[in-house]
Amino acid sequence: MENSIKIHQGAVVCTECDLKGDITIGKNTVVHPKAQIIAEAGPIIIGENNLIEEQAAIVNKFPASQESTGNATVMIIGNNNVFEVDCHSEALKIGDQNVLESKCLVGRKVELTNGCIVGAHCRLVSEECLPENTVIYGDNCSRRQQADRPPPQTLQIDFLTKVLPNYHHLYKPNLKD
Amino acid sequence: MAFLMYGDPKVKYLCSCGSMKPISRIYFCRHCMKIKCGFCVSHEVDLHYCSNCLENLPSTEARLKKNRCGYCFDCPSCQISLNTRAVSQAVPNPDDPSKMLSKKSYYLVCAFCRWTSREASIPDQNVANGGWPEIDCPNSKRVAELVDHYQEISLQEKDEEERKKKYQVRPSYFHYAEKYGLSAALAKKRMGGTPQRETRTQQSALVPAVASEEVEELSDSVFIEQLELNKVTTIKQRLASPEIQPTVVSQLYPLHKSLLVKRSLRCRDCEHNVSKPEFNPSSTKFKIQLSAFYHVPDVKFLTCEPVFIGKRSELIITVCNPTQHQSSFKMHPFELNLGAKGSGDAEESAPGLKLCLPECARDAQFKINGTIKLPTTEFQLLPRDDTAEFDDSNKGPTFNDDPKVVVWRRGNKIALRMAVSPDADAEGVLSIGFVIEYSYVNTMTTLEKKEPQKVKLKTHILLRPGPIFKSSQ
Amino acid sequence: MNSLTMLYEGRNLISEKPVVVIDIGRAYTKCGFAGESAPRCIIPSEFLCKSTGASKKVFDYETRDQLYQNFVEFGHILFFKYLLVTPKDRKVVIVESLLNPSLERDTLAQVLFSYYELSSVCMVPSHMVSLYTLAVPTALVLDIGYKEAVLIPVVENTPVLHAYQALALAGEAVELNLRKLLESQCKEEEQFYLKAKPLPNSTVEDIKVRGCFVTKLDRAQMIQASVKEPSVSAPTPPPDLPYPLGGDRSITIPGTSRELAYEVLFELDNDLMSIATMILDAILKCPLDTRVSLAENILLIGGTSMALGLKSRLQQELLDLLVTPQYIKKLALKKFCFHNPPAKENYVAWLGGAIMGATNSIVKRSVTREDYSKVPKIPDWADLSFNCNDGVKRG
Amino acid sequence: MELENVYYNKGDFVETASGNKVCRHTVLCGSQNIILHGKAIVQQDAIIRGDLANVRSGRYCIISRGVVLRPPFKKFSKGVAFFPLQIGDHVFFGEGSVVNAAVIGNYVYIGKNCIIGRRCVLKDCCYIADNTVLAPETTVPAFAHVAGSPGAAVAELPECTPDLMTEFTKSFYQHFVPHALC
Repeated sequence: MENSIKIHQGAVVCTECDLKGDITIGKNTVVHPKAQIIAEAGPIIIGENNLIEEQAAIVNKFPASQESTGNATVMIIGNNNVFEVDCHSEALKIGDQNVLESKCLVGRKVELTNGCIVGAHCRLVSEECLPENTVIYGDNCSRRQQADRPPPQTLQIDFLTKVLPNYHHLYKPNLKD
Repeated sequence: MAFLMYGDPKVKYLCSCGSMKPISRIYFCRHCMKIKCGFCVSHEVDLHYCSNCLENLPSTEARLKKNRCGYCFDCPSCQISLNTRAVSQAVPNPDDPSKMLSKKSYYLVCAFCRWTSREASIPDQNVANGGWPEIDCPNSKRVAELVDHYQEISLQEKDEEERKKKYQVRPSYFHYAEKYGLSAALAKKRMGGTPQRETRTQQSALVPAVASEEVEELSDSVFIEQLELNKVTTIKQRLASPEIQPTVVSQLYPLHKSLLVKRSLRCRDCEHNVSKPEFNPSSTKFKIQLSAFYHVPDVKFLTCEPVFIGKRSELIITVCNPTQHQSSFKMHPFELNLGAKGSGDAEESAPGLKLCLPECARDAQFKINGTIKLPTTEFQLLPRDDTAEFDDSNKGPTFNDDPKVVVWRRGNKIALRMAVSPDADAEGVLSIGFVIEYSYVNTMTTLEKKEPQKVKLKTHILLRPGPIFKSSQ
Repeated sequence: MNSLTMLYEGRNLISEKPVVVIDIGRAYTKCGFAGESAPRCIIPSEFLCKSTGASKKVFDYETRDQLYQNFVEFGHILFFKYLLVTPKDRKVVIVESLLNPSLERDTLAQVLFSYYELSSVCMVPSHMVSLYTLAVPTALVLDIGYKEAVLIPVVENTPVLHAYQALALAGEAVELNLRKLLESQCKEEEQFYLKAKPLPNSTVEDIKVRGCFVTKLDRAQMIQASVKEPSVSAPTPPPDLPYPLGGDRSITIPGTSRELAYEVLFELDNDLMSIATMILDAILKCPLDTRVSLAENILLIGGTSMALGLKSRLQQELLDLLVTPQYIKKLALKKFCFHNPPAKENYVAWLGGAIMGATNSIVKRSVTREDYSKVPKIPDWADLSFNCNDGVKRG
Repeated sequence: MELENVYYNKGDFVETASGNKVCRHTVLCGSQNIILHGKAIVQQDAIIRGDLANVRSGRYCIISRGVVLRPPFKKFSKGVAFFPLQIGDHVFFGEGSVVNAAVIGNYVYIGKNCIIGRRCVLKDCCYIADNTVLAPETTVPAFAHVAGSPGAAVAELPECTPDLMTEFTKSFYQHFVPHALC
């Protein structure tokens, strides 16, 4: 598999993370060291202002039934999403302002619309499209609808954009707007 | 790793009440010289505190606040602590409407399920702590009236009974009057009614409840409208506020956080405390704490060869002296009648005969299904020395140990080798026991005994080294 | 807490240690303090078993010793997690069902006196004491709890014991029925899944509480008729309810299951018994001159009676049954009236105990630790009529 | 139960003068901001984010495989910051736990795969069972045994917890030894 990493100007991507396949990373997205983005079954396109923390895994992989034979499926991730430490997402479509909390697992058949939160340790692998502003939390993956979307982490991203280059080697952005 | 806090399941101590407990969960009452456990000591509430702000509340205040913290709230949706979040809004300056001022306001938010006080339509507050509107219990007034009403009746009854008694005991009313002096009130009472009673009857003009023929009909909308599960509360959410029991999510209201308590534990035999916490809820020190961990030799399981029927296996345990005094110990065979003794206590304590009874043997239904060959010699153990860690010289007395029995010694700890073998018909987990007789220096000074007393004590220990295999193939 | 409550309740608080009031139900336990208008907590009657690490129901026992342990463990939760008071030397009111096995009440008394060293225990029958919330002397009290529905008419503060009715028609029966309905009415692949991996009880309870309701009589009759005769068409069922099972999958609860789950309480089974016939049969067993006032003073208590639409359905059923051959000649009743006690149905009995516990009458009705140490017994219901007569006579 | 020896390859670990044993296969970002006060063990694949803010730990801290120690983030009305993460003595972090706490006291045990949310405060002597999720800004009082998601107190720890934890961490350190030369 050829690696083709496209990074927009303004994105901060540490070299100490695992990028495989055809990946596009949007403006002002921060990828922490030890994050994994694996585009095995098709390209992964990540939008703007996303936060991808260490050990987070975003994987576009073939479903178990069709080992590496299916057509390429594009995984699209919108803007202002947060992928917290050690979360694992295979969802092909993620909208805007979603939060995937630590150690959650989101399966390939799940679609996150906008403003959804998948809580820490929650395992969501059913085939469904989460309505906007759904919160999934707790031992039994309880659900509720919240009034507001989680706020975008613009300030944190600005801060990290300043701080991370002092400590880490970064990939050079290779796409201009 | 739960063994850390809940003790090694392989080594248990027999409590004087018949329970089998790990050493971390038993106490040593220095007055009775007996082992006690959480089950057989008397628990008392010592202090109330809030687990979120860690403030401690005097018990009267805790009572008045219904055991809830005045400042901290729980999420009505998922029952964890709510956080206060500040937002600043720009508001026009009253002095100069052309300029804007930043004004802070606060609302409550749950960091787990993301519930906010705004969802309950509670207006944001201007101060960070408190000022949140309270929800009234809709029935409290009526209940108070009912309580008053019935209290009247019970007082009336009491009066009447007393009157009856008086008449029975003292037929002559004047005898009574002589003693206390006849007052107008008493005279009236003799006439038939007490003045108090009259006023009382007036007060308790309680309207009895009236049943109604009108009952709430099931709305037809349930047959047509799609039910939104996310808008209906769960039973846990309902029961979290018993007086309201909201059925829809929009009625959820922040709950004042329940307080926690620290308990002090008291030996039921001698009434002395075996554990009493400090005043500060975050302190890890105690005013009194008599964990057996600091007084009774700590027996730990080290290794055991697989256990086969008809075969001897090698078992190694360690014994550690936790006290500041040199100690010696000797091992004796387990007294087999012990299990019977435990349940015997329970029968002796037939209901109600004793007010404070040794409880029925809990886990004492253990079965010994093997034998253990115990060393016959007495072993000396050095006192615990906290400075040993920094001392590399490795000096210290040498003991004339039998290398067949003693595997090693380290400071106040000794490792012993023993042979175990299961009974011919044993199955499941090998379970063996022994009695450890150890010398204990009691530093408690009493009126009669000023000097530390050196005594010999016995403790029963049960070992469960591992599963029994049928044959050694 | 409004100022009024504080005022009233404060009075009780300052005077002495408040009396503890406990109602240990099969499914949920209500506990709090006398004089207060609601219990401090309503919690599942279960505890975490230390040896297995799983939760264990209080009434899940084989031997008396086990029950003793259960009560001790559960008592720790009540006293040290919710009530936060030292049990020693405190007074307690226990609200219990008249039909409680004496093994259970004796064991509970033993735990309370000898383990927790309470100073006095007052055991009050739940049906009787519920009348304290109304201040009426006569009512027909039907307690629909988890295990069974128990009905006892109370006339002039005296329970008419020979008229009592008890049937296993309560929360548990509804849950069992719901389980059966789901296993037969869900989509085929879901049925398969449900049979392979039965839903945990807590999930069935959740579906019952959040998704089910008691339908109207006319609809219920139409559905019944349609089952018997295919020519009759059933009414349009309510909408299906998608229900996520954790994050792994979701099932669709059919509208018919939602509507029919509670029907088990009203279906006239082989014995022709339902919760509605319980009421009529009980009234029939009561003296003629009390019947009208009983029918016009029905008090529903217990958690299951909170089900959406249950009260109105019960009323419809009663009126409907009146004209059936079974009752038409025997009962000359015209209307059925229901009380609205100042409490939610699931803690009415507790509230009764809390009101009674705030008065002096508990002193007289309690068994003290001293009494108990002499005669280790709690008066049983042979003595009950005596017990109740002098307590509440003037209600 | 006495702990058994845990062996490691001598080449994989660095032992510092103060007795810290740190695996080479770890990610210690901003190592100048990470202070381990001696006799700490940092095992394979652990990540410590000193680049975000200071991380200080006391003596006898055991950081198991795959643990992430990450100073917590806080938004103020004027700007943002990462707070230092402060850890006491005799603290154990179980495999795969993610720790975003502000303060962790002494004698704290954190089980496997726990998530300690942002700015949590864990007082001395608390026990976080395996797979617990603590919501952000939770305070765990002393002697609490917390479990579940969201984490809630389920039991109390024994009074001798400080000594049990001391014994446990010291013994763990003593039994963490290199493979015999071969």
